[in-house]
Amino acid sequence: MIDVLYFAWVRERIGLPKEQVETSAATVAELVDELRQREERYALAFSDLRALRVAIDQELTEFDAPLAGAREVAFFPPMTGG
Amino acid sequence: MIDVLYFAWVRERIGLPKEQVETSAATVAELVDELRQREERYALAFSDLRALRVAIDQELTEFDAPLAGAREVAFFPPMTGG
Amino acid sequence: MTVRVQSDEFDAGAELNAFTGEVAGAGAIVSFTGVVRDVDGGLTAMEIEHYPAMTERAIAKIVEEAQSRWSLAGALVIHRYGRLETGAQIMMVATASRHRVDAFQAAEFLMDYLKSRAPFWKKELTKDGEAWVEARDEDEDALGRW
Amino acid sequence: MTVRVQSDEFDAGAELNAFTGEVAGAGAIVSFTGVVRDVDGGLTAMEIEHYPAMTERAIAKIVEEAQSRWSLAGALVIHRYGRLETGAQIMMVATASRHRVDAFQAAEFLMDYLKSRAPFWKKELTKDGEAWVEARDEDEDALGRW
Repeated sequence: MIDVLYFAWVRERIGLPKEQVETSAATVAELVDELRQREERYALAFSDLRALRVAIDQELTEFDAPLAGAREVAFFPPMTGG
Repeated sequence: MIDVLYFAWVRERIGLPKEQVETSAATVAELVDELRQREERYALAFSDLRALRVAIDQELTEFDAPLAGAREVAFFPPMTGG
Repeated sequence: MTVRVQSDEFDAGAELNAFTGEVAGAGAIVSFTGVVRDVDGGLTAMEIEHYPAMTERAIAKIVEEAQSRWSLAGALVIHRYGRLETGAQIMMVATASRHRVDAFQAAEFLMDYLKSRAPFWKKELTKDGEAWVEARDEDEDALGRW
Repeated sequence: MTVRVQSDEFDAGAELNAFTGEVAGAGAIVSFTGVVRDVDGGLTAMEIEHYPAMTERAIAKIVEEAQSRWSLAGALVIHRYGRLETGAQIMMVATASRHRVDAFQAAEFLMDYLKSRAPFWKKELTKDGEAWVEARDEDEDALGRW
């Protein structure tokens, strides 16, 4: 089980900020593929990965990063702080 | 008659902040030459023009600037504001 | 190094004075304050979302990177989240160093990285509705200079 | 534009807040504060001489140049003269703009020009005596980037 978090418009499109996901995905990209299969709202949120960023256990990473040992994966648009 | 002002170590070397000078010098450089003739302290203050800056009527200028119409000439080292 | 992530308002002037008092010996202090501006005449407020578990850590990492690049006597980052009305202060950065160039560069570095690498997302609320602020290519490009 | 040349102390935080209040609409505010630092452990005070008839005018000209180069919502320069103890604030600059890059660049430009083109001269007073601060080549060189 892994905690999956969504922020900003990713959160709005999927309709929830956080959920627990049972997955055997080896990488973030594989997890995204599993989520896309679930429902239209996931497919919509993940339709363009170039518009998304991902963090594993609160560290920015890439979509090909391995999920082994990860407790928390977060998806969000490019950040707009400052 | 022209007001001649000195600042910082130029003022200290010459020993006064301001004086009135009767001159027919055509340029700042000619005025400097006249002052140098006066006394050792002037010769010392004006020994290296590269270490000095000059303003005519409160505007920075060059040593070859004409003095015609000038009311106030100021000599000082490179500025160290900020 | 001080990093604060909060929904409360802050007093930029009081923060600047407190920071200046803490970095005795530094000759140069630079601050940046970001304010909610009414971009097109229709903005009523801004809503800032963040990723609480990650935010302070991500900012601390950015500040550490700045400290490794420049000789700093101190660095301060305050960033708000939640609803902010037009004219409200969003965030501030302050840096202190012996030399002005270091203080300026470190402050600009912090701002560039906070823009694109700290987990905040801004939504603009206008009379006509709401819209997430899109990241600008030039903000991403700005990282290239460091 | 506000330019103040004074021997009195000033409150940088209060000045920053007042400035921020005046430039409503600007999203980015940058400030620089210069402080008398004890360079080698022996400084007791600094004495700043200036050229009263020229100072405000020279600074105003520098600020006007900054305003012509960047889109500024406001600019503030305060510079002190006279005797300043270690730790005292010497001067401050603040700039406001819609964009952070403009505010930063204008503040750095103002600092670079105030260093080398505003008629101030600093003398350091130490236990061993006094010495005029020499202009540094790098301060003159800094003007080359603008």
